Amino acid sequence: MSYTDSELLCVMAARQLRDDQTVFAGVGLPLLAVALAQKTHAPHLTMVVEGGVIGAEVVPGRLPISTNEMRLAHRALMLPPITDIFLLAQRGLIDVGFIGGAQIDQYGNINTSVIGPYERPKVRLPGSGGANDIASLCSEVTIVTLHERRRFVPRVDFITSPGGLSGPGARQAAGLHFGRVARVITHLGLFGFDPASGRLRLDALHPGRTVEMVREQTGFEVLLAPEIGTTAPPTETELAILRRLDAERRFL
Amino acid sequence: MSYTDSELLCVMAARQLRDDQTVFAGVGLPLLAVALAQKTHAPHLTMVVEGGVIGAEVVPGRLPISTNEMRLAHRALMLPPITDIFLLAQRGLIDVGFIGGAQIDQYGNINTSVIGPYERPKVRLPGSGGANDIASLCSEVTIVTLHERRRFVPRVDFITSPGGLSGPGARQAAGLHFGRVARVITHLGLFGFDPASGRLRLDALHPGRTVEMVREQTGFEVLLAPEIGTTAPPTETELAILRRLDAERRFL
Amino acid sequence: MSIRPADFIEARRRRAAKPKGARDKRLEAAEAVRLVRDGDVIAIGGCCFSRTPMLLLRELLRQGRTGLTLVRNLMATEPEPFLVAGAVHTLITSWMGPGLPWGLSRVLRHYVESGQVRFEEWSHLGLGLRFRAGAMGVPFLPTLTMLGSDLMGVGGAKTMACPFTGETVALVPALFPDVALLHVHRADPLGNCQIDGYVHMDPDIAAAATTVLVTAEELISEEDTRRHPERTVIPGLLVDAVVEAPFGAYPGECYGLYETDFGFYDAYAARLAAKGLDGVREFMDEYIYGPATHAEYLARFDPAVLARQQQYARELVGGEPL
Amino acid sequence: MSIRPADFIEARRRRAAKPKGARDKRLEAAEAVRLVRDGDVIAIGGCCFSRTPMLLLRELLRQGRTGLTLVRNLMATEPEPFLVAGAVHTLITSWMGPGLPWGLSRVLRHYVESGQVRFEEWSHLGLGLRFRAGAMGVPFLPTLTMLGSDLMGVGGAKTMACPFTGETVALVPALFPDVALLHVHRADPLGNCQIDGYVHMDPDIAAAATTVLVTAEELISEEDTRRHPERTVIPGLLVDAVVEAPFGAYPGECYGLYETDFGFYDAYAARLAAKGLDGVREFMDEYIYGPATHAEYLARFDPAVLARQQQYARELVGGEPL
Repeated sequence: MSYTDSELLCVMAARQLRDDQTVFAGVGLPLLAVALAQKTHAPHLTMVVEGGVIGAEVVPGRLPISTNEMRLAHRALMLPPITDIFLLAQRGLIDVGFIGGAQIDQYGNINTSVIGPYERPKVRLPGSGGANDIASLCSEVTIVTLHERRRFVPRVDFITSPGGLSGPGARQAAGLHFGRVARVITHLGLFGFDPASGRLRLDALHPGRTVEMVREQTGFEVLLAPEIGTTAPPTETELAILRRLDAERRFL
Repeated sequence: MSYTDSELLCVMAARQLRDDQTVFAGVGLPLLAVALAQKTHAPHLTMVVEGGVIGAEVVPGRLPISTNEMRLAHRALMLPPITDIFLLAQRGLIDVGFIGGAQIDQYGNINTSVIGPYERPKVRLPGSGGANDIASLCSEVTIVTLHERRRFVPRVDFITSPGGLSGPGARQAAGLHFGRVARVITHLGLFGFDPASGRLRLDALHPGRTVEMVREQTGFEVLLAPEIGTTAPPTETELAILRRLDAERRFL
Repeated sequence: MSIRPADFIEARRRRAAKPKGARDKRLEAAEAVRLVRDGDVIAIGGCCFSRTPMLLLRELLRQGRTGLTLVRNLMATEPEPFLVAGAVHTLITSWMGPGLPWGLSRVLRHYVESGQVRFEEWSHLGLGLRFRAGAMGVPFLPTLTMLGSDLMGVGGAKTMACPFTGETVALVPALFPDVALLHVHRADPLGNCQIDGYVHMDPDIAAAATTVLVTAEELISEEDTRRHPERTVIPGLLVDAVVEAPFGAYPGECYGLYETDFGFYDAYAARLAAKGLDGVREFMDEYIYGPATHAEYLARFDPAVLARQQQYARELVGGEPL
Repeated sequence: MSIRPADFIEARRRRAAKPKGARDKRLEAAEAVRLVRDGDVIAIGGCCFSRTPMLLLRELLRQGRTGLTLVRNLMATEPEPFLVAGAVHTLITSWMGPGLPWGLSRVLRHYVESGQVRFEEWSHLGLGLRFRAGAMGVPFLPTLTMLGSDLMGVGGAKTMACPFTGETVALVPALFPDVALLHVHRADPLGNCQIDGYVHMDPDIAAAATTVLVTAEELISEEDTRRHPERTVIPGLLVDAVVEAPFGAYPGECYGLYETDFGFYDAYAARLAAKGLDGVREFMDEYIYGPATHAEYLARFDPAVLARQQQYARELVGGEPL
């Protein structure tokens, strides 16, 4: 059974979601992961999108490219103002958030703002959008990204979205009493954070991946869990559902 | 042409309103005054009511007894949440507000909370409702009330709604950079406030009223304007409109 | 233990701990009200005579809850039975009265002037912003209202110098009710609510509270909700119980469906004038403790009057000149 | 002079000074845009590809306004012509990009990386709360978002210890745009606006701004508004100009009426890839400076494509499974 890295990411992300949760999803892979979860083990999972949508259904072949198109409102349950959607997260109503990033550091901090200095950047990236809000306000955040050395840097140039900041206790000290980046899902494996140091830790490898591959693609030392598991490969059902959702393969 | 004190109050209040204004109206006489102004010299006057109404039309014979009944929503232009209605006033969108009160002092402060001490009052009155908000946030406030000695006291037991507080500069010192109680309309006359002392000043008497009557019915010394005018009596048209609006004479 | 004013951390902890998946939340009124505990801070939706959750309030009294705090932006007569029953120790509001034609509340005066019940007064906006702060999950909101007045001293508002401008602003502490009781026009089994006309403060109250109980004039399907998502004003993920209750706000009004039965309130006021608190006790026996069900309660009203109140409502909100 | 962040006093002064009576505010786009001055801070309604006030933005460029600051929660490509025209010195937003399939904005990179244009970044909620604070007439709002991140340092947010709980909260300063440009579904001559589907941040932006210019897909009568007051999301008393503009947000989307013309954006991206900034200049000559009227602008699009985009929109928001 062959599959692309993107398909692998979607499947692994979908498996993290529970039936009794609310999830804050962005467009692209996160949206596909949520739709997949809903069509498999989590039919009651409620999706929230920053453009102002609660409980919409993803339409196969009509995948949105931004978080505020009517493609995301199909059969929605409610369409609140954007600000109020985020306030629901601030109030504690959103369990899980998915984000990605151009740079991710060993504490799970994310940069989507600038490469280089802020005022005269080498590369001006699009910016936070809702990523900072999701990382600050959802009860738990999962980073979903391809695993590339240029992304996994010791220190991000700019903390757009807070992970563990400088390590254990730092979020609380900053006033963030809730939320945390709980895990990182890449096309190589599943990662958590070491409770003592707050640093990235490899928990499981996907079929056929090795610790060496992870080390090669990471710009800092990755901690290893006492026992590194192996994830179950995507099933035919999971892949079939994904490929039906994105038949044009815009994102897969 | 005979008329009741209530009719006189409505007519005098209505005449204060301009065609290009927004007015925050309570139920009872203020509502009748606004409706009268709209049907005479101020057809474009926009009425706002605290229950959550912009631009509704008063229905003759269907006068509301509270500020949040559907009687107040008849042919409204918009029905915002209550909090947002007041926020429009805080933002500067409401020109004039009408309020009354159980006690009014010489600086135009109003008490609708308690007679006696707050914790163990002699009389527990209904409370502020939106009166404090109107007095704090509208650009200009007009007090409309019957003129009785028990109401016009040197010092209110409790400042529910701010007039001039302790006198010139006091509102600004408290953080109220906008709004003021501009005038008091009673069944005896029209009153303003002396710029130097901030105290109540008689500007004009209604037909047949005298300074003595005012003094008798006021619990403190009333200042007199250099020239005290006389108001024009209610016209037949004004009275006819009012009596059509409140044919059952619930408020007139 | 109720949540202290402004304690957004504990308030969030309680909210975040609840499961949020989409599920069928339909319950009977009695089952729903069993989610309320003695000592709870209870926010009442609607406003004054409008969309008061009468069925839930009656059930609360029938189940004998005590030590309650009632919170509502404007209170009409609905708290009076709670005062007479000795079920509340504190009222948090901006105003309470039976309505313009009936003067002051004799019941309120009796219990507050005698010191038996605490009356915590806020300006209407001040209390609205306390709910909104709660809904936003922040400890406070800034405002200019109440500045300079004696209301600053009675409820716990503070002033501060704005760190951006140096100007004085008032801060009102977030209010996080344990329970919100709401009556809406339509709700689906997931708890998604539609309200016609005035929403008053209901959406903020629902988001500020830890537990939300809703009665609806009509139960609709999830499909109905999905057909008109723009009509949903309270998301189901905030709601714990949905109870079907036609005329659930009667003898008060429900926008567009039935107007307030002023004749009823006239009679209530007359009985109170004639017999004082005993008049209220009579009323409670007849309308609260007597009827075993909502249907029995409604049976106490003249069907012709109900029909007339429905007719009045249609005329008023039809949009055609009267 | 534009209003400084958090200066709620000056912002209120300007709003309060304007006449507020109900009057006919219908204007042509060119007349409406003459209310904008060089140097103004301009808030753009809608979000990304949704309900972007394209007609008003084109007119702004045609009239050659300069020294502008553009503010929008999420920016797509609509600021690019302003950058190329040298009309803006600052962008205030949480995100700017041409959309997922097209990567980064080459135009944004050119002007910001070279230091010609300032990019003030906020989180999406952070900027939304800046508009809301402005709409509320307060100098700031508290929030937990952005705490601990480097975004706290770039836009002027502050932290404070909550006077009620002692906890650290972030404060974002109110934003009071000189002008708001909005596109809505329906508006009446008094300026009362109806929006279908997403309202995004438009109601807050309208209340935060000093001057509000609105284009509407359809002009309705005051009677239509009075028949459905619950549909009004922006009150006319906030609005200065109402301009009729069918397809006023095209090639972006207008909820339920027409979907984004992604083919158009593909072509735009291709032209940009091939010719860089000159590609944008070509686009501007063809679509902004070329057409003398909105009708001429629309004539540049294939009617069959417009019809298809309308069909897509109907399918998506009909509420029936696809």
